[in-house]
Amino acid sequence: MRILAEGAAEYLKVDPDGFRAWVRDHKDRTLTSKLMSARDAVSRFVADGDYLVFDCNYFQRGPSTLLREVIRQKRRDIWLCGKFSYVDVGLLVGAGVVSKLDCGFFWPGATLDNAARDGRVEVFEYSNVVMTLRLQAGAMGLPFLPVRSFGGTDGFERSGAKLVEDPFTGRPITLAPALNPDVALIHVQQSDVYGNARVFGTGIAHQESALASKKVIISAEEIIDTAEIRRDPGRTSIPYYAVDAVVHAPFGAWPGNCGGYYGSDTPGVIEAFGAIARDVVPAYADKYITPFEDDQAMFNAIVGDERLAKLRAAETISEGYRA
Amino acid sequence: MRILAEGAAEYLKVDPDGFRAWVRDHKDRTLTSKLMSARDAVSRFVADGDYLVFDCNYFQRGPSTLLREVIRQKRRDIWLCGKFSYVDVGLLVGAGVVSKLDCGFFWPGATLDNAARDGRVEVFEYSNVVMTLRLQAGAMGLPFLPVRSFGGTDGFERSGAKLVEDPFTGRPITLAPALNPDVALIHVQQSDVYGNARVFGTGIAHQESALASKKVIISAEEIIDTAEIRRDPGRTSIPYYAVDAVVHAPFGAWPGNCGGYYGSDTPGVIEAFGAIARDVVPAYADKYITPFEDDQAMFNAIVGDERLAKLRAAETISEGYRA
Amino acid sequence: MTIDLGLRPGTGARAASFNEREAQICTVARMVEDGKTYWVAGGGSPMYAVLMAIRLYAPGAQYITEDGVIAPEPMLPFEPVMTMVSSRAGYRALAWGTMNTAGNHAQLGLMDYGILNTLQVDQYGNINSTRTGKGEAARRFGGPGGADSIAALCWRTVLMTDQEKRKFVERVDFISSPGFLDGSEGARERAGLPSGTGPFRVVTPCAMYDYTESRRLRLVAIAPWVTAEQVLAECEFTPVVADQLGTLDGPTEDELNLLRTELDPRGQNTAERSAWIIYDGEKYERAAG
Amino acid sequence: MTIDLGLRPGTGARAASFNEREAQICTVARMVEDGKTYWVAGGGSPMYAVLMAIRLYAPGAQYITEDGVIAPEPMLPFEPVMTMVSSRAGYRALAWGTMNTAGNHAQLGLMDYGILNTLQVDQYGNINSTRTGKGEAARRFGGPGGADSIAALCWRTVLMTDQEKRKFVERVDFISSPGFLDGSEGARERAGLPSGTGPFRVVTPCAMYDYTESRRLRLVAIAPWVTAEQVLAECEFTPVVADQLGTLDGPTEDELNLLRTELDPRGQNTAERSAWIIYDGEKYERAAG
Repeated sequence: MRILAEGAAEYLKVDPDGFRAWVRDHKDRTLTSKLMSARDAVSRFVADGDYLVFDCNYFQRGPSTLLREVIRQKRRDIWLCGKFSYVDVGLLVGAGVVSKLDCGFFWPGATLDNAARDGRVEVFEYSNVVMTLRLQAGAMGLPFLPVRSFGGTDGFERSGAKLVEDPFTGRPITLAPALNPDVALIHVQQSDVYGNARVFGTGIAHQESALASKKVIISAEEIIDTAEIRRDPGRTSIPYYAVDAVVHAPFGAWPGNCGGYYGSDTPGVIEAFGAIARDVVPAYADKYITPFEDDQAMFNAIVGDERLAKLRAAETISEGYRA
Repeated sequence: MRILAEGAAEYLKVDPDGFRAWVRDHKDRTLTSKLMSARDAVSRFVADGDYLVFDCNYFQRGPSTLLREVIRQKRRDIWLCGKFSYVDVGLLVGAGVVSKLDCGFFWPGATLDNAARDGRVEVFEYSNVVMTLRLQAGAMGLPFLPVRSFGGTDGFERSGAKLVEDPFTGRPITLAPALNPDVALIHVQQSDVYGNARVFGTGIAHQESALASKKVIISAEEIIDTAEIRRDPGRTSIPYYAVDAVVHAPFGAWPGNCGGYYGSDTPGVIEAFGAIARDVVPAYADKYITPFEDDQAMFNAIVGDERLAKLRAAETISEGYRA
Repeated sequence: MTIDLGLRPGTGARAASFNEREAQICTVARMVEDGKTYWVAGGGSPMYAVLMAIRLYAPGAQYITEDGVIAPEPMLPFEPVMTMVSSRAGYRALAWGTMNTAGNHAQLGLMDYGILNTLQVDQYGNINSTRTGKGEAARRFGGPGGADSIAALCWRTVLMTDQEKRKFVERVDFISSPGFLDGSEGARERAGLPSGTGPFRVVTPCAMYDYTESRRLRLVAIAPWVTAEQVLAECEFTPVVADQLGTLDGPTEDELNLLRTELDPRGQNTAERSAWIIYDGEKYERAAG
Repeated sequence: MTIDLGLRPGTGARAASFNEREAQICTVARMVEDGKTYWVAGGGSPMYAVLMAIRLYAPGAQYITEDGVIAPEPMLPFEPVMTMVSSRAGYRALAWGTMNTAGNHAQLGLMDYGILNTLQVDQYGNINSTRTGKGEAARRFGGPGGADSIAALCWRTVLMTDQEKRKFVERVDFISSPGFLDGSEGARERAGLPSGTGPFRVVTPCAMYDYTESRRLRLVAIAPWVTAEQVLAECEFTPVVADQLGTLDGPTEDELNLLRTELDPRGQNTAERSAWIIYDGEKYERAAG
């Protein structure tokens, strides 16, 4: 099984046994309430220098409230997983949070142009699926997974992947290194206080991200009874023992949409685009994030109940969402 | 990435590109009804010499009706996937269907003792999880998957697995060869006529088996409208384009139970155990299989509506089952 | 000898005025094969092309998106930019999965076609969506997203891009998603990609390309409002040109009506900068401005 | 020095009569740690031991089974043999998955303990459930099932087996599931298994074993109705014997009441052949027959 080629870039160290030891020592197997504020959750579980993954994105059932809290608490030197992202990468980069970035996809703009040109952010190149596959490897407790894409690209050269001779077929096959982030931010429709969480609709890699990460923060539109979880165990997307914090965050995906709960807030969406298109993220943060104690204060001051009610009303689809 | 050790046994050829070509040429992407009788499905899609996987087992939401049909149609020289199985391996072996067996687990008994001793069946050794992992590799279109178990066992020596030096950590890691069976038999609670199928409750590897196999036969307690499938797409366990035949098979898991639909038939269960414990499978087949055109005729003649109604009544749990 | 472009004729009367982006979408819609599976890039022209095809030409075509939506009946129009992980986009799907669902199904060979937008394409069909230029002129783009998997794993890949010199280059600045790589025989297989896959067509607002047997981009058809010279002037390199160029029909009223009133009534995708074309019943002409 | 067996005392009065299988289940139940996760073999003594512990001693212990049931509140009793993929066994779980769910969670290190029945065990804790004997005497068994994964991936593995010479052997005829393999330091790691895992205890109806630092089976406690000599006579080889042997208490009335009326009222598992023990208030005695 010869190594035929390998990427030359830095990648988060692959250490399945080390991750297992973390899981043994830190993941709580008891049914203990993990309900806390976004502030407490980010304060306790997101540290400077962490590798951070968030699932979905700032516009699409993503953990927008938690991302704003990360900016509010001025985390620094974060290595960010930028798969299936949108403006969120730009917001975090523009706010000075990020020093390294694994790229699957992000919405480009002046913020990213300038940060990349100035060397403020080092970018490693993957694709969306290769990143979710890396998370799957991490969620399976494995050091790597094979993949039939990615080989031959210039991204491969700037990644941690390797091309080897498959010992079963003798043909070349790419291996993607497992990813076990320090922390995962995941927004869901429903969770109990222990972190048994339900995602409705499609998703990106919420289950993989939760199981693969050392510390997991769930934000949820609704906190539901564990009895309800037990009434329909087939709906549980993430089991409690992977979860470290549960944050009750209504409109936690704003200005994005949250399937079955509310539509997206088009002016809010456009404003976020504008911030990274024009590299004015600090101004965006000064409007929406830094002056406020939390998102509820921001909603009260800037968005208002009437606009939020309209977003709820705009979501006319319920089939397949909620239980 | 050195090969440190490898199993010496035969295993189904690993050929992801060949499987892709089969998928391209044979899996129907159109929404065309695949509803047919068990007889037609087995006649068209199970051939002598096939590698056959069934999911769950003769007692636990397994494709018991389809397994009986395989015996009825006297298939021969089958290479059987014996993971999480029960008496089914013994029934198929005792009926002369099987010549090779990949073992994860089966219920032992005189039928297996005698067949193994006489060399009528060649057994290769795996474990339940290694077999479902092999199916997952097949369902992902990959040649192999790594696994942290199985190394060091004597089964490893009698398998197709390899121990290699992990190029990411430098430590030994086992690779399990992908499995792409010729045919999969899967029993589900609900399916539409195209094969969009719903499994409720836990399962073994129904999704993996369906995606990994060249030919897929679904038997279902209920045929439901596609409109109902579309009302709750999160409930779809198997997508139609993996499926070749859909069989409406009420009590298709008899004498086993089917979560949310009926309890197990204890006398029927004990009789099946007895057949392989005493190596009298032909007598079992003569009572329950060969004299009848199909299972409906068998139910009418032997089990009777009253007993079936009692089995339905015995299933008092509905939470989490049906939509 | 004319090359069979696999284009069905449009239904309905030819439209009298449209822009080139609309024309491009209609061209791709006419290529969609009934009863086949499509992995479409999430949003924009590729999705509109497939939706148009399903409504007008290929009712049995099915599509997935990279968030694991399988064969939806979307509620149109989408909210702005909400084309994935959204309730309207995933409405009445046959199944909901995740990104690894989409990746696995394509990796298994279940996806016949991929349709992609791209920033830059080269003579071997390689795709750049990562970065262009150097130093002060350097521009950073968003990376491959789902395109790498689409281009690697679907049986045939259709690219949509603009007919501009900076987009048709001899060698892309960065291979984000694989075409035929260095163009040599078996280059994709040597890189670990599944055999039998690869670039199939490139469609711009005014031209269509396929690939020669030696895997090089070949101009095979042009719109009636441009000349071959005009198209070739908008390529950095000179692609192979088919002996006989086909003609791409302009959009029909039915197509545009669907696109403008149901698929993209807000003009999110189709109102962007692109030339307007006027059809006077006999000939097409590019409007001034 | 007495070895701490990690056994809590049983609650309630000591039972006056019980069989050895019942005693074995109660012993394992008293070992279960509150707030820890258990992957239990599907059905039989391991599951009854964990269920008893949750009810009497360790309400916060959670278990999974190999079909991906996570932390259920099962509806008892089970139908005969229906201990997995059944609605009663999976009732009111926190999540339902599949076999790969169970395998992955254990592979991630989420499962503190595995509890297994086994046919045969050797001095290094290796497990045989595949085959015994040769030629005409050969017997074929069912294979490892989930035991290989449990023994490889859970942090600590507890084995339940009978105290019989043919079951305690120097070297198992076939390593179906891994103990300490050849007993050498790092043997499991060299075989690709996760570090820090391995055999923890063996519990028979009348004895308990742990492992020495050199990974060999060591007799550490016996039931009061047997002598160490009787136990060692039922080992094919001579295991290490602790300097001071602990005593295993017999079952209590509370334990037996739960086991006989709620967990296994049909005696599916506990009525099988095993010696009956009488307790007269002072001493335990094995009943004749």
